[in-house]
Order: sequence, then structure tokens, then C-alpha cells
Amino acid sequence: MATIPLHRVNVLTGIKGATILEDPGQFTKQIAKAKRPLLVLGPRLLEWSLDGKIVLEYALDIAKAANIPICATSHLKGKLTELGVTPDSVYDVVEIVNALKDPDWKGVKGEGNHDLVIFFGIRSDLQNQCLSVLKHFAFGHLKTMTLDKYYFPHADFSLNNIRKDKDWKAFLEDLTKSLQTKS
Amino acid sequence: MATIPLHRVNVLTGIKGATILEDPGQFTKQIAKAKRPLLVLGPRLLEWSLDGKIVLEYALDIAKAANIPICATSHLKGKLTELGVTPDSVYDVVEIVNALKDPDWKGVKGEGNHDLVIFFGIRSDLQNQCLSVLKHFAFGHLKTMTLDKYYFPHADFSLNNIRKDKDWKAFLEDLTKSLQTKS
Amino acid sequence: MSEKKEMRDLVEKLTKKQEEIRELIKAEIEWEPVGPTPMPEVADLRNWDMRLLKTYKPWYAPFCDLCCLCTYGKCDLTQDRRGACGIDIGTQQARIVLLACLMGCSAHAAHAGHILEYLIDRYGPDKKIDLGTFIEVEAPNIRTVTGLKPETLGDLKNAIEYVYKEITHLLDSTHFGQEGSALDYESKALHASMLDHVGMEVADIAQIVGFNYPTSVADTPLVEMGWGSIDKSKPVILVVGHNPATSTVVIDYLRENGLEDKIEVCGICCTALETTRYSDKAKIVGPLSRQLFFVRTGIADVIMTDEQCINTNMPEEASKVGSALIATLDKAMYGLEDATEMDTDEIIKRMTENKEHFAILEPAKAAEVAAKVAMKIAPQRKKELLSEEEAKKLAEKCTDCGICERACPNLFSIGDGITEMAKGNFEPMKELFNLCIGCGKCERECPQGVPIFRLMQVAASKETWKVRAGRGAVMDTEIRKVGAPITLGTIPGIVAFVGCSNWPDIRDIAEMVDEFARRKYIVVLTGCSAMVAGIWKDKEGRTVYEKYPPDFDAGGVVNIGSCVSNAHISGAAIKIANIFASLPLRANYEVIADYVLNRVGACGVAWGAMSQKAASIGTGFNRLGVPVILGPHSSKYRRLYLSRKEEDDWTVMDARKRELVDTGEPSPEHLAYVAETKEKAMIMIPKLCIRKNDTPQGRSIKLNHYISLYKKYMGGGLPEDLHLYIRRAADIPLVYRKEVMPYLEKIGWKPKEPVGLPTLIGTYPSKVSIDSVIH
Amino acid sequence: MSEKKEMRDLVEKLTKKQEEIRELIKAEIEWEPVGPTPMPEVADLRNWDMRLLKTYKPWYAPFCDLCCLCTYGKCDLTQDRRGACGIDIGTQQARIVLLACLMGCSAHAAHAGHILEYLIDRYGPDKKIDLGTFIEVEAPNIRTVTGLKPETLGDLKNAIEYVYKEITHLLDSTHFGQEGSALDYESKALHASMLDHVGMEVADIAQIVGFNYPTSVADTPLVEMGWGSIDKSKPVILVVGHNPATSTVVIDYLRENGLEDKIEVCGICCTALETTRYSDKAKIVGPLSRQLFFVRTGIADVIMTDEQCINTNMPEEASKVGSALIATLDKAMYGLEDATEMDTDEIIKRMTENKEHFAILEPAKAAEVAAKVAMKIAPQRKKELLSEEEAKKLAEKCTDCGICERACPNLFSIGDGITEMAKGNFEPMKELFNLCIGCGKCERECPQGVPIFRLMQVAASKETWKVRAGRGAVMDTEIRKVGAPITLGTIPGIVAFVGCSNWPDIRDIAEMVDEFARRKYIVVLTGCSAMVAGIWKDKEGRTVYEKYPPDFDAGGVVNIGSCVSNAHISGAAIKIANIFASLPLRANYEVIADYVLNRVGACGVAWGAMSQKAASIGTGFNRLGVPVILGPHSSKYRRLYLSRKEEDDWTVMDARKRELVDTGEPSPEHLAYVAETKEKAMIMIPKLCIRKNDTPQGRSIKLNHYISLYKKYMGGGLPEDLHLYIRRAADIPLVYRKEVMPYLEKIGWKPKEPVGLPTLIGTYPSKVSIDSVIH
Ligand code: SF4
Ligand code: SF4
Ligand code: SF4
Ligand code: SF4
Ligand code: SF4
Ligand code: SF4
Ligand code: SF4
Ligand code: SF4
Repeated sequence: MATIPLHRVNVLTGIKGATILEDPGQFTKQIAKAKRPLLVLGPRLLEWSLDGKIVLEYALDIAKAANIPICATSHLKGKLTELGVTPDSVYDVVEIVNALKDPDWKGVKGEGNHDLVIFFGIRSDLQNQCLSVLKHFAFGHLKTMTLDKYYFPHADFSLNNIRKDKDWKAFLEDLTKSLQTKS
Repeated sequence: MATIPLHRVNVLTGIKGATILEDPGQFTKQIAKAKRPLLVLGPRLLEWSLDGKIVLEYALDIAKAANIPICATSHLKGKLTELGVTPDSVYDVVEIVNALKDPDWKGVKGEGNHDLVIFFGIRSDLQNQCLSVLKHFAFGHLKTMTLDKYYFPHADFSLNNIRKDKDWKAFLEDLTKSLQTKS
Repeated sequence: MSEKKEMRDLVEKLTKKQEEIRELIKAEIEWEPVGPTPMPEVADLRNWDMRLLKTYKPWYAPFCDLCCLCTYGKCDLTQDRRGACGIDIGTQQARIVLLACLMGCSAHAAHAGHILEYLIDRYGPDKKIDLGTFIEVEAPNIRTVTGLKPETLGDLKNAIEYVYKEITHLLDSTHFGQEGSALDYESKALHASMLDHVGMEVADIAQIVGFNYPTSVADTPLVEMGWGSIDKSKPVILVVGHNPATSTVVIDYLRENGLEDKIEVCGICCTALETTRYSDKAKIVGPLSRQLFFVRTGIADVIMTDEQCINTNMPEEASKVGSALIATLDKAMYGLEDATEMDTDEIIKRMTENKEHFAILEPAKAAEVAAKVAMKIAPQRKKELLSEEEAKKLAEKCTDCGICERACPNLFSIGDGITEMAKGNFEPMKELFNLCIGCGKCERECPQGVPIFRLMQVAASKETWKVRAGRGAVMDTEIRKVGAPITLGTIPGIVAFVGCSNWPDIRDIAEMVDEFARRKYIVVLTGCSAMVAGIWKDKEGRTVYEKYPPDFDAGGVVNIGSCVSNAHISGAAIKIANIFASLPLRANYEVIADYVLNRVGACGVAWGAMSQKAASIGTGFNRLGVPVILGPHSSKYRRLYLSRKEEDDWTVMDARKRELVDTGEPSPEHLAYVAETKEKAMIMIPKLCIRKNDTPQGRSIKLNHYISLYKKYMGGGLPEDLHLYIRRAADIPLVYRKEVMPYLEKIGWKPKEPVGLPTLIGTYPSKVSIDSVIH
Repeated sequence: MSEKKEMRDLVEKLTKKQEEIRELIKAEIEWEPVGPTPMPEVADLRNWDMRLLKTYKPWYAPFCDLCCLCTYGKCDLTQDRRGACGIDIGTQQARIVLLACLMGCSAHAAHAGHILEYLIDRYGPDKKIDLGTFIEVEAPNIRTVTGLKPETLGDLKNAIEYVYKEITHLLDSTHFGQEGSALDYESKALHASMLDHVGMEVADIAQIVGFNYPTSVADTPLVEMGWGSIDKSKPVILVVGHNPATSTVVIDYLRENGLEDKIEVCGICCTALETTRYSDKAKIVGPLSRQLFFVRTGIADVIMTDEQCINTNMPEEASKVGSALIATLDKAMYGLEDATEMDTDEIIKRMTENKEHFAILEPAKAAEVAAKVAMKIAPQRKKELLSEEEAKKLAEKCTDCGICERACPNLFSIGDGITEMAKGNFEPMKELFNLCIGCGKCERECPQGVPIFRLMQVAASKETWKVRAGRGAVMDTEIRKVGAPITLGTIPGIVAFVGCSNWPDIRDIAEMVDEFARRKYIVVLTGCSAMVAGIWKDKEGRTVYEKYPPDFDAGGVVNIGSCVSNAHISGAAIKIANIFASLPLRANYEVIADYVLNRVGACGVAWGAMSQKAASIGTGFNRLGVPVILGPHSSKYRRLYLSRKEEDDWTVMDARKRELVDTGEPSPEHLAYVAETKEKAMIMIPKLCIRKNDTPQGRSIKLNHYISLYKKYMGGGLPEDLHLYIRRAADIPLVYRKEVMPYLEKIGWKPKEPVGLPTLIGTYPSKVSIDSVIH
């Protein structure tokens, strides 16, 4: 049976639904496979917190652990600056997705387009739509992944719906650890 | 991940996809639960054969084993007559489905509407559409099941896609046996 | 009150809007009194619709659990849920059906508008409409719906502008947050579809008048069909689509330049049918299902597309085989450069040298370019078909993995066929070719890159067939002749095979046509169905067009024409009411439809219905009271109109006695029905031709066919619902009397008084009085 | 050649079609020369579209992997697959976008047609169009698109009939198997959407003329808004929808019968805005997002629906709370009995005694019935709102299971809010009410049957607000005043907040309006956005309508009106080109759009865009060269127009020097863009108001706002793309010079020559010559 996305608006209509990864190790493996991953961070990371720490900080831990460049969307850069982090690029999400569609794009580092794009913290319907863009128009050159606590049918790899925040927190922390070990 | 129907035209677009049952026992259990099951048989049963026996005969074995009344669609009645079987009713599939929608319908036996309708041998796209009718407009009073070797997303219970005819044959025979044992 | 004063009062009471309508329909010309609904608007025929829908309730088979039409979505509509706008699953299906009917209706209306504009440009708006000696009621749909009797091309414009306006109002209602009733959406779909028949009629009348298509004649020429009939040693121009403005000009160009015998013109889909109405030298490749196959043979040097039912990927397909492409209408420009105002030589140069494709919206220019390019490139192009040896070799790549089968909408075992081909056995693929609807999905999926369509070149029969060129409207003289037998039932019915090529088997149509022509039904055909009726030959090598007379009479087989010619079929039904029964038709839709529903034993068969136009054509027939049988895949239209014979109310008004009669007779039983197989369709056709008005003699003839076809395909026995159609013993066919009588006794059948003048008028609220149904 | 002969030659060369168009647009009246594209057809402005689409490429976010539009489907379009018709996933998205734009365009066109018909019935076709002393260019869209200067209601009819025709042609192209190019479908969507502005203009001009809405005046009355403003002790009539034909007649009826102070008339959605243009005693409940909430309070005794954006389940919703319902238009009849010709007393009796709902399509009758029924049933109805105590109790049923949250399109934590409410803390629900778009999905899912919408009665603020009544067209005098500062850039921009209520937070609009009015942008508003701009008050208790002047001038906040009033916003942009820059607008769309794109710093914000009308309104602005920012959920429209600033070609023609200049300046950067948050939107607005024509002074003002808003929301720093917008040092805002100069040096910025007269004409194939852009 189809995994019904927690967000009902995002139900898969079609053929190709995201593979659900449960274990941080599986994520690490996919990330390790990638030559030029990119982490696209969105403004929801400012609104969510786990155990008093905003989720943005978890995201930054992951970026640091795996040494993945960051694209900060919306007005996220403000908080990043506050946290002493300079994002590798600043685009709104539809713009970075637009660039990612182009196989010849130089990427945020100027080293070529990315082959794995991890989305985190965009409004759920918008994020799913952006994943759809890449699923349909960039399937030849990149894969997509999400770290939000919802299932995103249009991604290549997605978490399943996570009901309990503590499970999500554990996942994010374990992922960081797993990435640290790997690299 | 969603089970992709073997017939790509029949891909589920929506929320509610059929539960896949693999084991004849599971089918038997669902059939046994039903007070007034109905077997809707279609003309494809004349075209398909397994080991030299037309699939219609397997279907009749099942009907007999579980003592389920039959609705013969299209021109199936001809062959049934030839086989010495009198169908309990003759309707085309869209007509029987139309009647089944009505909770107050008297059923083919005049004993009240059916609570489980098993479809077998209708053209795959048409069968799926008919299952959709019942899924949307009869969900309150009946469940649907299929015995074809394809996955039907709009059914309540469906087989998965079966690649090998011998597996399908085995399933049909086992189902008959299981139903015989049960009753 | 003096008549004058009455008149003045009436005029005073007319609103500006009514006055305007009266002006548009030239109400002052008193060929008939103006009926109750001139140029009806969305709600004007709603009561009629609601009455129909009471008996023939919409049956919805949702294709999707969701609605995705606005940014509140997707909305989950399962299990009685409603969308953010409040809509439920049934109403959503009805909305999609309305949208489909509007897409269909607009396609014909735009086609009509374009042709009209083109012809008015050529001949002026005052060009007279003259359909020949035998056709006086030239525009039954336009007359009945709008109240206008069109005398010139300019008059047709008034009719089509009315259609434009109504389309806009109807499309409005599909917007977020409007109609909340499935029945009201159906009423709107019925309205859109009635308008479609107006649009089609405008289009075909304009074409007949403007292009001098045959009219008032039955035995139009027999034209050649089949891809084998095309002489590929000549330059070949292929026209595809529906709008013949350009293809006719191509023929003109060839004629004027003495090239008619030097260049082959062939066509696919309705433009093919239209072109053969203009020139019997033009050839028909086949229906839409042959499009991709034929294009991929590369036989066409130049492909000209116009509109509707053309492959949307044509530029790429053309380039792959080196054909040149000209898009001739703004409906489908494929992103090509618009060369309408480019220098002709420049275009030809770029097409031949750079292999560029262009859009050219000016017919004369497009025609000249097509001819010149075809002549220029043909000699350089290799048009070799695959040999059996090559095919075998290519077929060996197939691993019989079955991936193509999964993508096939019909689950065909393509791999098996190809595996056999590799072994030198071409039979399974030959068979497959007859079943295949040409969607191209299999080849696209094949991981081994097996060129399935090329392989079909070897499997596809090169036999050629004959199709009678479309003849347009049925003649008034014919109507006069068949009116009585049709309404009394002694001609058992009119069966119309219409529409697209998404059928289970391309040979079904010819088989059904033969069956019913033999049984002395009147068989009429249009569109892709009209073509493929020709692909079967009897022992003497005759197609149904050669075997049966081309007359609109018992046992005739009549190719009416292209899709837009469907208006002549509805028109024929209307003309029976008007010419035979003398009912006034002017702005009198409700009365006419009621007449057709209760007294004209006609039935449509859209066996391969696929497009949105087929949806509106069929639904338009439904509003007029003509039932339609659809092929099995057509459940994907999402909606049927089905009755439940035992439960539903079959009460009619007996207009003579002025009393309600509960007939218990489900005639016609359904309005839009899906048959699973051709066998079942052939059992249903005679049944759906039964009408309450049948005389005992007529009824017994109809039941004779019903019982005989039932026995033929059901292996004996009597139809389960036979008793419902027998009013008195006299209704029982003589040959079956011995079998039927005891059966009737057994089930306790009781005779009933037949209804003198059956009508639905009087059974529901309507402005129309019972008097008006009496002629 | 003598002038006469020239004229004769011209006339001889005119085709019949061109002649007819010249007649329709009264070409003989020479108020301006007729430009190149009178009543343009589908392909006539295609070159302009293709030029736009070259820079602003469509960005497609498919909502579904499939196509389900015909019986060949469903077709899998993933991974470059094509459907049976040949279509690919991008083209399919474009087709759906075209369909959406057509649904939107037809909604306004049908509204316009209906209103026109109604008014022509009342006043005749010769009723003069007079928009008051200060508006001479009464119909900039109609003039520019069609070439007609409408002087009477009858003239407007010519314009709307042209729209009907084009809609039909465009809808045709969505049929199976037509257009194969996404870009061509986009061109058609742009065409449909341009037509939408014509339709909207017809509708609002007719309304202003026919209903005497305010015109040529800026300080229209302030009207009350908020459900708390409705005096429920009186009988209450609620009007919902967009078409004010009936609601105006309700006001007339109350006035004529001395009931204006006895019956409350309130409205939701655009009909509310229209009604307050007619009577400042009418009240606005709120935008569409308040519909379900308000209906479920039961405060309305009679609900009157007309068309568009009305709950499709209204009969059931009304019955649940005992409200009476009248459907007043054929677009949405809900399956109700049509009582248009029923006796009034009979209707009233059945509505009051049997609680039946009816459709009444005659405004006068509907108005009378509404008033009488409201007075009759109001005294018997209990209109008690929920008390806090009752709410607490009901809230206790919630188990905080989270099921409602999953169904919520915004994933709101409704359960948490309700759990808090059960504890007596109403704050979270108050907050939620501001975020909620009122879709009703949560309540439907709740397994405990928690009446979430009733609970909101306690949470929803009963505060009342002020909204300035819509004023219609911008005055020519105002245009004259702001023309220079706008095109030079010293007024930093026109920001238009338009469209529906599917926003992330209802308060966003007011906040953005305040920010940009304060910064001396010209702020204009329509539709639901115009309403909710009023739901915030400053420390002095003033809404933005009270805080800022109602003038179309720097720092003004102008409620233009309802959705159809959007035509006055596009009209204002056009009028700048015409009145200020003296460019002829007659049938001169391409030149005008080019002017607007390159020189009019305007930007639309459709923050809550939801409907198909919003799609066509926005896309119509795009064709005219006005960029639009959409809210995040609007990615569900499936298509944006985005450039890639570094990769794309920003070459323009310098019309004075007649040479191509590669400016490298992405202005405007996008045409249709989704912003994730209001913060991001506020950074984008000033940027999207930048135009190549800005003077250094104007540019520095615009960049000042861009930098300052960037700093405000991005926590300091400079925009990443700032250097692209600085041509020479003079462009740099003084206050930031110290920070910007070193930055520019660091990245190796080089000054560029500004373009004298930037235009795209000359950069792509077009009939229009460069001369025509010089005024
Ligand atoms: S139109 Fe209605 S059902 Fe469809 S997505 Fe929008 S709100 Fe949902
Ligand atoms: S082209 Fe024919 S065989 Fe191939 S998938 Fe389509 S229908 Fe099946
Ligand atoms: S997909 Fe290709 S290899 Fe597989 S069975 Fe079909 S034709 Fe053969
Ligand atoms: S299948 Fe059709 S209706 Fe369903 S989501 Fe896809 S496009 Fe929409
Ligand atoms: S319109 Fe084309 S893509 Fe859509 S279902 Fe039909 S064939 Fe498939
Ligand atoms: S669904 Fe009902 S019970 Fe569950 S959290 Fe929502 S309001 Fe509470
Ligand atoms: S009504 Fe409001 S809270 Fe409820 S589901 Fe809709 S948006 Fe969410
Ligand atoms: S702004 Fe949108 S939601 Fe509001 S009334 Fe207009 S179309 Fe409807």
C-alpha cells in the first residue's frame, strides 16, 4: 500500500514515489555516494524547535558533519549570520530549484551542478512541489532527499511520517553522528 | 512505496489503495466474513486459460466451493449454459455495479444487497473503473475483491501482480481448496 | 382584444434581450412560429435535463480520488469527503465531464468559426446556403436550437456566435466554487453538447457550401483506403487532423498546376474524410490509430497538421524519418516559427536544406509550400519499408521481458508477438496490429530498443479497401420515405457508428455494420468509425460500402462524413419529427427531443470513443433522446447515464388521452452505456432501438432482432428482460411465439394497453404544453 | 501616389475579416490611428510572448505524474515519457495552466456579459459610458487590445463578444492531440489572460455606469468590516460571490421600501466589495476564508449566492444552521428548483414554512423574496453565539489525536489549540484563526466530532475594521501627475496587492501595505486582499485606509475594488504609457506592453492566490510586462516564469541609438515568482519594481528600499545581486555608499552606460518597428 503522506495535500498521484529510508545509516550511505551534495535550508527551521534548540541548528550540525554546502532560502540568512554561519549561497527555493534543473549549472561552489540535493525546512506543499520539479526535469542528473518529519512523495529519498518529535530529534542526532563517523 | 499496478493505466491516484492479500487463506477469511457475497464474472474468463482449462472453470470451482451466487456479465452466459451452469443473474458489469451502489437493492437472490463483491475477468481498465464506483459510492455497505492476476488499486482486497501463470493457477486452486475446507 | 393590440402587448412585454434574440434569428421571417426557447441559455432547458436525469441517473466512475484544480488542493474526496470548495466526488466528476464536453464543443465551434471566416473571406457573407434539390431543411439543429433558418454564410455566423457565448457561460461554471450539484453540472454538459451539434452543423454546412462537397446525393464515390494504397514512388503529402481548409486548397493547387496525378495526397483522421469528399483521388491511410504507425514508415514527404487528434510530438516524429512538417492552424503550432508572412522561396529553402519545420497559417501559401517541398525532397528520400528478413533480425533483440505489456493500455502481449516474429511467424503480430490503438507506449518502454512500430510494417496488411466518400446531410426525400417505418418500428432502427479509434479491435465496426445492415437497420457512420467499416470484405471481396446500398433506408450503409457530420445524424432524427411528423422545430428543442426519445428508434455506437469531442457528440445525442453505447475503455470518461429498469419509473403521458400511464417499459433503457464486448453491444443495439411508440408490428420486428441476437451470443434462451417489452401478444415475434408465450405465462406476465401518443411532456414542470406534441 | 489612391489600395487589400474587425472597432472614428493588432487572434502576439518566454522561462512543478484527460489515459509522463497523444510532462502542465486561465477568463467574461445584458435590458445599448470628469481614457485595456473606444454599453458588447470567440479558439487547443509545445500553450495562456483583463474591464465599466458606482473620486466612503460589525438583532441578508446584479437590486429594494435601516446587508468575497460601492451601509464580513466560518455562525437569515468563490455545499451548510438560501445565477444552481417564474408569495411560503431553498434568476424577484423571508424568519431564529463556557466544554471532546492536522492544507496544530481551549486558554485558537484559510477539512476529519468552526466563534476577534469602498479606475489626472516619477523611478514603484485568501497569515497583507505605503510606493488593492488590508490598526487605532491618503500617488493606499477591478490596475499601467508618454494605445498591445515592462516600475503581489481567476489575472499582468509575486502554496498552480539572472540574456535595444545593448541587468528579474515568506516577498517587491529606464536618482531610491529591506529581513549585509542593478556610481543610494562602494570594488564591478530608451522591440521578429516605441 501507498504510504500516505502525513500532509494529505501531498498525496502521491502517479507512478514514482519516494523511497522511504528509516535508518540514519541509509541516509549517510546515500550522502556518501554523492560527489557534490547540497543542503537547501528553509525558513521553517526557524519555527521548529526540538528540546529548546531550533531545528536550524540540527541542520547546521549535519551540514558540518558531512561538509555539505548550504543554500539558505527565504530570509534564513539572517539567523545564520547570527549563528556565525555564512551560507554558500542565498536563493529562494524556486530559484535554486530552477538552477538545479540545468545539468550544466556550475553549482553553488562553481564546481559543477549537484548530484544530491537535500531539502529541509521548506513549507511542506511548496517543498513537495519543488521536489516534483526536480523529479520530472532533473532526474537525469541528480537525486533528492528530505529530512523533514513528513513523507514527501516527490523526493527520491524521504523519511516516513514521524509522529513523535523525540524520534525525529533522535534521527537528526544519529544522522549527524553517522555522518561524522563516515567522514 | 505504492504497488504499481501491472496495468499502468490503472495506477492509483489518490488516497485509498487496495490491500494486497497474498495468501488464499486471507481471501477465504474475508469471504467467510461476508454474509452475502457475490461473484461477478466477466468475458475475459473465456479468453484466458491455465493448463488448458479456461479460467472460467476455475472461477466456477470457487463459486461452488464457497456457494457464492454468480452474476454473469457480457455474453458469458452462453458458455456457462454450455457448462451446465445457470448464473444467478445476468447483467452487464456497469449495470450490476449500478445496482450494487444502492444499499436498498434486493441483491441477485432477492435477499438483500451484497456485502462482498468479487470481480473476476473484466477488462482491466473497466474493472478498475467499476471498482472505483463502488469504492466511492458504496463504501458504506460493501467491500470489493478481485481474483485477476493484476493489482487493482480501487478494490478493497486485491491480489498483487502475478508474473507467472503457474503461480496464479496455484492460487486459484488453493483458494478453492481453502474455501471447501472452510465451508 | 384586437390582434394588433395583442401584438403590441407582446412586443411591449419583450425584454431588450428577447428583442435582440428575435433579431438574431430573424423572427420576422415566419417560416414557422418561434417556439419557446430561441437561443436557449444555460437554465432554459434544465427542466428537460432534470427529467431525463431522473430516469437516466449519472453513474460516476472516478478516475482519481482527488481534485487538483486549485491551490487549495489536492483535496481528498474519498468516503463522502468534500474539497475546500465544498465539492463532493460525484459533483467533481460531473465538473470534469462538463469540462470535457466544453473542450469538445469548443473544438468544433472553433473549427466552424475558422472555416466560416475563411469562406466569408473568399465568398462574402451573403453566399447562399444551398444543399441541393433534396435538402430543404438544411440546418435542423440550428433551426431547432436557435430558431434561425440560415440562408447565408453570414447567418451561420449568428449561430456560431451564440455558441461562443454559451461556451463562455458554461466554462465560467467550472471555475472554483460554483455549481454544487452533479445534476446541474450534467444539465450544463447536456447544454454544451447540444451546442456542439449546432457547431458541427455550422462547420459542415459551411464546408459543403464553400468547398462544394457532395450534397443531395447518396452514391458518392468510393475512395481507396489503406496504407498500401499509397504510391510511395510519388511525392506524398499527408494531411492529418480535422479542419480541411488547407487540405482542400492543396487539392486546388495540384489541380491548377496539373499535379493531381503527380503527387499523392493522403490523410489520417477526419481531414482524410473531408479531403476525399473534395477529391476522390485522395486516399485514406486510416483512422487515428494508424497515425504513429504511418508517420514512422516515413512514406510521407510532407506532413500537414491542422487541428485536433494529431500527435503532439509531430515535429520530432517527422524529423526522425526525414519528413517535412507544416503546421497549418494556430491550435497546434508546436513552437515552430510562424512563416505565414515569410517569403515562399525562403520557406521552401529552409525546409528542404535545413530540414526546418514551420507553421504557415495561410492555406494558399501552405499548399504551395507543401507541394513544392514534397516534389523537391521526395526524390532524395529513401522510402524503403522493412523487409521480413530485417524484421526478424530486429525482433531478435526482444527478451520477452513483458515491460511493454505493462505500459500497453490494452495489456497486449507484444513481447510474445515479437518473439514469434523472430522465429519467422508473423501471425501473432498481424493479429496484434488489428487490436493495437497505436498509442506508442510499448516502444517507448522497451529497454532493448526494439522498434516495435517499424516491425509492424511487416505485420500490417498492405491490402487496400474501399470507403464511400462522406455524403453530408440525409435528404428530406429519404426522411419522408423512412419516417413512418421508423416511428412505427417496422424499420427496426437507425444505428450510428461514430467516433474515435480507441476500440478493442479495429474489425469490430465492420462486423457490427454487416450484422445490422443485413438485418435491415439503417446504418450510418462518421469519423474514424466510417473509415474502418471498410476494412472487411465478404466472400466476393466486397466491403460493406460495396455490399449495401448507400441509401438512408432499411439495409443501407451510409458514410455521413467526418466528426462534424455527426450533426447530420442528429439532424436526421430531428427531421423525422419535422418532415415526417410535421412538428414545428423552430426554437422547439424540448418537443423535438421528447419526440425523438419516445418515437425515433435510433442508437449511437461510439465503440472507440476517446476524445473530448466524442464526449460532447455523445452527450448531445443524449439530450436529444438518442442513447449511445460506448466501448469498454470509455468508462474512463467517468460518467454514464443508466437507468435501473426494475426500480425506475417508466411513466409517460398519453398525449391523446391526457393521462399518465405507468408503462413499466424501459425504452430506451440507458442513455449512455458501456458494453464490455462487441457481442454484448450487438445484443444491446436492437434493445436500445425500442421505443414506446412502436406499433405491434414494429415492436415484434425489433424484438425479433433482440431475441435472435441474444440467442446468437448468449447461447440460446430468452433475454431476462424480454417481458418488459411485450405489451400485448401481438408484440411477440411470430417465430418465437412458441417459446415466449409459455415463458410469459410462467412469470405471470399481464398484457398492457399500449400508449397512444407517448410523451414525457406533462410528467415534469415545463413551459411546453401537451398540445404542442400533437402534430 | 495620391493619398486617395493609397487609401483605396489599402482598402482593397483588406480582407473581409479585416474589414469586419475595422467595423467592429469603428475604425472610421479616428481618435488614434489603428495599430497593428486590432482584436488580435491567438497567434498575433505570439512573437511578443516568445520573447518574454525566452527570458522568463516557464518553470513547471507538476502536481501529478499523469495525465487523465482522455480515455487513452491515464498516461504516465515521468522521466520524459509521452502520453498516447504525444504530450510530455511540461506541455501537459502548460495545457492545465491554459485551462485554468480560460476558466478564469471565462468567469469574468461571463460575469461581464451577464451584467451587460442586464443593464442593456434596463437602459438600452445606447447608454453612454461616462466615468466622470477625470477619466477620459475610460477603457485602456479595451482600447489597447481591441482598438475600440467604447462609448456606450453596446460598444462594450462588441468587446466581450470578441473575448467569447477567442475563448472558444483557445479552449479548442486544449482538446486531445493539439498543441505540442509548452511555449505555445503558454502563449495561449498569456492570450487568454490578456483577454481576461478586457473582460474584467467590460464588467467593471458596465457596473460603474449601470449601478452608479463611485468614479472619478479618490476618497470613497469608509465601510465597516468584520463579523462583529453585523447587528444580528436585525434580519440579516448575506450576499456571497462576485456578480452584484442581484445585491444591488436588494439595496434598491430596501431603499424603496424604507428598509435600509431595518435589514442588515453584509457580504463575503467580491460581491461584498461591490455592494459597498453601492451602499456604504452594507458591511463586509471578510474575505473568502471567512465564508464557512460565518455561514456556520447562523447569523445570516438569508444567504444569496451568485457566482464564483462560493461554497458548493451551501444548501447543506445553510440548512444546518437554519438559514434560507437563494441561488441567483445559473452558474451555481445547486440542483434547486428554479423559482424564477413561480409566484412570489408561494416562494416565500415554501421558504419560510418548508425551509426550502430556491434558485431565482430574476434579480428583482430574488431581492423581494430575500427581504421578505429575512424579515419573516429572523424573529423566530435563535442566533446565539457560543459562550466561552460552552466552548470549553465542547473542546474537552478533543483527544489531541492530530488527525485534523493531517488534513489541514497548512498542517496547523488544531488539536493543540483546542486542548488549550479546553483548559481555558483561548490564545492559540485566536492565533490559529488568523492563519486559517477556512477550508473546513479539519472539522470533517475529527473522529470526536469536535465542532471546530463553532469553537472559533469564541476565538475569532469581534473587532471591527474599516475598508475604503472600491473606487474603480485611476483618474487620468493622477496618471498625469505620477507618470514622470514612476517612469523615472523617483516614485519607487506601484505595488498591487490582489487576489484570493489562501495566504499563510491573514495579517500579512496589512503589514506589507503599511511597509510600502510608508516607503512612498503607490499601493493599490483589489479583491480579498483589499479587504484584509483593513484588519490591522496602528497605535492610534487607524487602519491603513485611514492612515494613508486614498490617492494614486506616492504613499497612497487605494482600494481599486473587486476582482474585476484588476483591469483598472493594468489600465493604470497602460495609461501611463498613453497619457504620460503619449504612446498611441489603439490596437497597439505590443508597444504598450514593452513600455510597461521596461519603464513602469510596477509589481503585483497575489499573496493568497487560489482560484483560476487569480491565474488569469496574474498571467494577464505578465503579458503586459508586470511581474507578480505569489504566496508559497501557489506553486500548486504548477507554473512560474523565472529568469536566471546570471545565465540569461538581458540585451535590449536602445531605441534612440538603434543599437543592441547587453545590460546584464535582470530587471524585472522574474515575471511569476513564488516567495516562501512575507519577509522574502518584501525583499523582492522593491527589486521587481526596478526598470531599465530608471534615472540614476530613481534607481538610487529603488535600491535604497531594496537594500534597506534586505538588511531588515536578512540581518544585515548587502543583496547578493546588488551589483547587477548598479549601472554607475550615481545609482548607489547615498546612505549606503560607504558600504556599497568597497563591495563593488572587491567583486570587480565596472560601470556601464545606461540605456537611453530601453525596449525589446528590435530584439525579436515583430511587425512593430522601433519607431513606434518613440513617443
Ligand atoms: S477546486 Fe475544490 S476540490 Fe478542487 S482542489 Fe480546489 S478546493 Fe479542492
Ligand atoms: S501501440 Fe499498440 S501494442 Fe503498443 S502499447 Fe499502444 S496499444 Fe499496446
Ligand atoms: S519491452 Fe521490448 S524486450 Fe521487453 S517484451 Fe517488449 S519488445 Fe520485447
Ligand atoms: S490523476 Fe488527474 S485528477 Fe488526479 S491528481 Fe492526477 S491530474 Fe489530478
Ligand atoms: S490527453 Fe494525452 S496524455 Fe492525456 S490521457 Fe489522453 S493520451 Fe494520455
Ligand atoms: S481530529 Fe478532533 S480530536 Fe483529533 S486533534 Fe483534531 S479536533 Fe482534536
Ligand atoms: S479550516 Fe483552517 S485549520 Fe481547518 S484544515 Fe482548513 S486551514 Fe486548517
Ligand atoms: S480575490 Fe480570489 S477568493 Fe477573493 S473574491 Fe476574488 S477570486 Fe475569490
